[in-house]
Amino acid sequence: MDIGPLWLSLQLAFVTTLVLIILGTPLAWWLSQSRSRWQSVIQAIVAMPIVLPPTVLGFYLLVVLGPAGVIGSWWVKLTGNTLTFSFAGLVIASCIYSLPFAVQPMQNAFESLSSSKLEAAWTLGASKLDAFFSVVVPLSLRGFVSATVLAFAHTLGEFGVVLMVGGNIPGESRVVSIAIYEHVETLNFAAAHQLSLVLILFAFFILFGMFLVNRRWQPR
Amino acid sequence: MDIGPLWLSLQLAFVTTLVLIILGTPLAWWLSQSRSRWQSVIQAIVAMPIVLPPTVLGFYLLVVLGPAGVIGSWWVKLTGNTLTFSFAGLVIASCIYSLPFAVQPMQNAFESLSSSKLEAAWTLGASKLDAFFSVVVPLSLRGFVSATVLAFAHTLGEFGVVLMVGGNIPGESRVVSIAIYEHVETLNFAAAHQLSLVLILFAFFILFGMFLVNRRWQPR
Amino acid sequence: MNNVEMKYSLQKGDFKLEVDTRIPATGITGVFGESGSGKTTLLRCIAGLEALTDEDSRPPHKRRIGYVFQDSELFPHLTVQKNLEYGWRRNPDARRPITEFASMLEVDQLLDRSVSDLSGGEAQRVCIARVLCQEPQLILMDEPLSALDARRRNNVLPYLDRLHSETSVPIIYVSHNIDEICRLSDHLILLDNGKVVAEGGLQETLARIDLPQFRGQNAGAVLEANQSRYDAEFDLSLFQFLGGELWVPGCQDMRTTRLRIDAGDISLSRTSVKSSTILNILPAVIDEMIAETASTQLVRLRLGTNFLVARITRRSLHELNLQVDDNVFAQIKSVTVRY
Amino acid sequence: MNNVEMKYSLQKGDFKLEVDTRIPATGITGVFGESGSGKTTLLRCIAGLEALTDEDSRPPHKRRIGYVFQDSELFPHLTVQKNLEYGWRRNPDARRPITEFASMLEVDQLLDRSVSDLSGGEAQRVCIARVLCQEPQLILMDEPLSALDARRRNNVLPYLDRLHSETSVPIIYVSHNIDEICRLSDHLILLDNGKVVAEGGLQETLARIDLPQFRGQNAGAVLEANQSRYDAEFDLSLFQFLGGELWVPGCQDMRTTRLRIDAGDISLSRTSVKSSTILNILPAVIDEMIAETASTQLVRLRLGTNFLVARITRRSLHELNLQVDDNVFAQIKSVTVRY
Amino acid sequence: GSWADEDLTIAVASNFQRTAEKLATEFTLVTQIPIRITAASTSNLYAQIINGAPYDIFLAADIERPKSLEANEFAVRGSRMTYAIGALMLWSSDSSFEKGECVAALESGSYRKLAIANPEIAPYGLAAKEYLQAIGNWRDASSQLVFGENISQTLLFAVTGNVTFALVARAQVVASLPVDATCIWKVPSSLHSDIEQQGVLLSNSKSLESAQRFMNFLREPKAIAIIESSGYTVTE
Ligand SMILES: Nc1ncnc2c1ncn2[C@@H]1O[C@H](COP(=O)(O)OP(=O)(O)OP(=O)(O)O)[C@@H](O)[C@H]1O
Ligand SMILES: Nc1ncnc2c1ncn2[C@@H]1O[C@H](COP(=O)(O)OP(=O)(O)OP(=O)(O)O)[C@@H](O)[C@H]1O
Ligand SMILES: [Mg+2]
Ligand SMILES: [Mg+2]
Repeated sequence: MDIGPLWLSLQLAFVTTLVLIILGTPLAWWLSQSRSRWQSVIQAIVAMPIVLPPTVLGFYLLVVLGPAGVIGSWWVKLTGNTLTFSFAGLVIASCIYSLPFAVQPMQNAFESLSSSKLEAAWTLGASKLDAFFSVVVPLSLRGFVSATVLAFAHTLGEFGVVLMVGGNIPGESRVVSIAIYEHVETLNFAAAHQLSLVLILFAFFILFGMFLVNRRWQPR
Repeated sequence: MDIGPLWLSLQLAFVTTLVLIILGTPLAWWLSQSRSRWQSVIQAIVAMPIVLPPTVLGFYLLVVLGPAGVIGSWWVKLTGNTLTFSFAGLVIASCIYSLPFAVQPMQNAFESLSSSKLEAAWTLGASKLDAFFSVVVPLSLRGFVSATVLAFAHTLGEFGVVLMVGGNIPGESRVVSIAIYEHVETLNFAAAHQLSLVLILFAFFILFGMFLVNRRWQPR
Repeated sequence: MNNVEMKYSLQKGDFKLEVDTRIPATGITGVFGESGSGKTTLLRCIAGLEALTDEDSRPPHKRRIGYVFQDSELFPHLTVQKNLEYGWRRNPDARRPITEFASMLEVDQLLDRSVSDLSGGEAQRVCIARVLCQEPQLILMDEPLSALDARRRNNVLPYLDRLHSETSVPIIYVSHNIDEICRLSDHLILLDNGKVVAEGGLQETLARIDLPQFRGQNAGAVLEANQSRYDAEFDLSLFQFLGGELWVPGCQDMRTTRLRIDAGDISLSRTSVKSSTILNILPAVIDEMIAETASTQLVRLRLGTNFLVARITRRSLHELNLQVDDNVFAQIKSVTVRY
Repeated sequence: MNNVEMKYSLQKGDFKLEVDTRIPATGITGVFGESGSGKTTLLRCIAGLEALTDEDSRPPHKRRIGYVFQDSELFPHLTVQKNLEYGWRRNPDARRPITEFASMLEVDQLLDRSVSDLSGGEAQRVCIARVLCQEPQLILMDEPLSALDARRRNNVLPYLDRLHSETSVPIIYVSHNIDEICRLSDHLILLDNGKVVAEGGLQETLARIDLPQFRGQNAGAVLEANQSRYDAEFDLSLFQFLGGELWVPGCQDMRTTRLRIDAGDISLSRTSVKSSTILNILPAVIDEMIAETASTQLVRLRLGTNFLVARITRRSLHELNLQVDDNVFAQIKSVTVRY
Repeated sequence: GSWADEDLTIAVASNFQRTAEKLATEFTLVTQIPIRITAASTSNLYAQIINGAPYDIFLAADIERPKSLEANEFAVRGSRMTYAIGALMLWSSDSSFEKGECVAALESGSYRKLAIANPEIAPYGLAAKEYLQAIGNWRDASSQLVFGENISQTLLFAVTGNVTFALVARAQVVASLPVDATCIWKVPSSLHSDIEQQGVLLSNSKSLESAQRFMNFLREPKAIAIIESSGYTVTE
């Protein structure tokens, strides 16, 4: 069995999840705290990427990230490489596609935190940032776990966007979901079953471990 | 512009979301309350459908729901119709695919509820069910909104599973995401843009309205 | 008068609650004990909130037990009004309008408020009102007044008094405030480290100067008394009890009441001299004496069938040469009345 | 002695806080007022937790203000130990080990506990310890003792006393319990409906019998006194103040202390007769009188430069025919000492 | 792209993927030029190519897209060639058919469902539609039709027993299938227009020379033999 696509998928899912947590956290925090009239608008906009079919979203991303596109041309100027058909491009596309799955659980967790806990941290000498990491984050662990799980799993299973932006190039953008897809398309069921099973077992044990750890840690 | 696929998509998304909320709520509640060692296992299993590429999931569903499959043959016996290529089949497939997006936010909301609120309700004469609806549900509104938004948007944008299980039959299973996809495939970009825009605007206003109402209602 | 059996055994970490006693099915039973002694845990057992401790297999909502929680557990998604209605709607037998209870606890101005906009004391009052609206058959109160200021506490206390005299709803009242316990309870349970260390009628139990819990600020006694005269000119009432009579300010319309006399408010003398503003001087017999601190002594006085507890310095004991069974006069400065 | 300016104006729904006053930058300033009078709101303004009310533009964490919240706001994801360390770690100037404060508040047995396993009183003690560990420059306390039983309250109170005498950390102490206020505060602010209605040194302010807040259970006075003698045989101490001297049980090693005398613990007489267990009889002059209820009268007594407040029945007033500027003897039954 | 310039990357329409792999192996054996195959639907590949995909050769499943690429300078002018012609097959695994009877069943409409590829997207779908029109069944069959996104999916519907019939490519049927067929019938090519698959050399290519060698290789007998054995026909 060719382990390459699985490995690539795991890398992609890992990097994407990491980026989403890092970038999604401030966004989710802003959404949870804002009293602005724009809050609901931004919140709805964040949910938009999932409304489009992946292939269609992939198509639009292909245009934007391509060497002639807004972001793509800027990237070419900056790095000399094209963004599409590269790992970096895949990460950007996956991030956009999975953004709402990361932001919503974190936002919910932040919103259900009572503000007095934060105030207690401030008066104990914690700056806003310090209080965020020492109080908000641990008390919102559930939200982070959900965000990680949904973003990670979703990126593993992603397909349309990756195929469009990445181009199914072995070793570069041929992720495991595409590999399974190809096995199914070519009626090579045995290989498809095998790869699916490996993927599912892999994902299962990662998620199971995560839930288990999360449960231990959870304050009751 | 052909409004049929959009209408069908909205119907499918609506029914799927409804079913998911109804079936997902008890599951999420069990997951949030259970101290069983199986809890983390079930939680990981619930997340599995998103790990598989939609088309591949669709393939497995095609097998299971088909007239020769476990569920499909039983359905044929029961109703005389096949489950695949029908609206009912689409709903089942969409539900399985979007299950984790509905369950996770609800589970998080339930978990962050302090049990003393429930106990207060019980001592005030509310049965477990009554307390659930009069206290747990309103205090977990955020989770329900997230679940609804993610499940709804995800079903709207869904594609691979629907294509596989539904067979792209106009008026029956040709949802808007497939229609947009076709326009892109046939290089009919103008039509694709137009339909994407309508879908996005539609989804945007539904979600925006939801977030707005949710914000008003939220106890602080 | 019926009895309610309370038999619970529960392990929680290092802590073990082990209670096996009976309390009267009427009146207010006070549960007194220091922090961590298991008072809350006991109430939770009674309410059915702790699993597997109970022979009563009914779920909490069928027990018709009202519970005023130590932290006010109001529903943040409901207004004050809706919070009050919550239990009221769920009890088909609830007869009285919620406005009655709302005005009793002075929360009628707050009915439209969101629960998150209430001050600490306001929230606690709403909590009490919510349980009263529910008209339960047994009320559990976990330090319900600790968040209230003196004025409001005094406003609520008499209502709690009246509550059980009017409706005969038994109340189990947890507090570490001896004043509240004295004013309210008829029966007393003393908890220490999860065990019942003393239990009985309020008067007998309070007068037990051998219990360390009833020393210091908690030392004192309670009398049941009947009004026999009212002096309109000076707004004074004379109360009679088995063993003597006491002048008490106010109390025009009170028939029977309970008088609390702190150990610190009694001084003893050999003779009955009336030259100060002290209104009450009662003859009594020294029943029992026990050293409280190096400097002070607790003296239990017998007046007919009643007891009083006085704190005197050892020096005074020495100067007056007081002995058990001596006849003395108790000069009583203040009396707390259950209004 | 410096002053701290407090100038805040804040609208919250129907409620308006309007404070413009100065408090001493040392000692304990008590904030007294009934439920809903704005005490918590005032503390929040001082801590910087209410936006736009403050000329001080520093964020809360730079103010080095410790805040003991009305509801214990412990961090549920941390053990008791980690909770205590939270503020301590964040203050590079914190010198004393957390175990010191933990044992002072009797939470050293709980250090490994999860916060959710604490009883109500235990949680509150951990809260106080957490703020002390932080060694802030100003401590705000919002009814920190209301969840504690009498024994632990008495254990904590003297520590709070010592705290400010040793470290000179000013404390703003909110309570609706006059006893706590009397024992702890040097300065007093009386809040009513968001406004400061009285303010000043504790003794003068408490002796203002014209204030309705200081009637009833809250009536009484406070004396600063120096120990002049100790009677080892009976464990009694003699305290002197400008205007007289008082025997008080115990207090062997106390130099200067504050004595609280409830209005209900004083009786007046025309002559100085010593025949009862009352140790203390002091000559005084009637300074002011005011009707408290239909039956009782509050009498302010002058003893040198100090004041006492006595409650007597109108009948006694009548019988003894007391008038302003009359010389009388105050018989004092109990004295509460700040140990 | 991070691989060496002399490597060739060939974008192949999914249906031709397996054949292309065989061709590549043969080509590499002869020339020592390594080849990467990337497969997707023709339209996907087309969109990628006009957005700068690093491909050297495009083997499409239709004529339109190579034409369009050539017209828009994305492909080397004159490099366009038909490398294979597909054939339409009727396939069924329904146990009720004795071989031969199935064609009658299709023509009389006595079946549950018929899967064809989406005629809007896939050339095989268009051919299937033309065949159904030719036998006058297009209208009647509309309620029984199920559309696959491509011919792979179309065959999947039949293989999993969800449809009675599928009209698919011969290349698929020639390969080993996981399910035994009860009915395999080649639709006469006279009943639909030719399913021509064309390839072009892409102007984006960094190794045009090697690419041209591969295009030439496609006309060599060795290559033609591979293509034909895969179920396609080749015309000069
Ligand atoms: N889950 C638990 N694990 C370990 N110990 C527990 C747990 N829950 C409660 N305890 C301990 O049980 C004891 C009794 O707690 P409880 O809340 O009944 O006390 P309480 O009398 O109500 O005190 P307070 O007056 O402070 O409210 C306490 O010592 C507490 O620390
Ligand atoms: N967000 C709000 N909207 C309207 N009114 C409010 C709001 N927050 C507080 N209040 C009101 O402000 C007043 C002061 O509240 P605060 O909490 O300061 O009182 P407090 O003196 O601390 O009372 P307690 O002793 O009961 O804790 C109360 O009457 C309260 O109802
Ligand atoms: Mg308790
Ligand atoms: Mg307050």
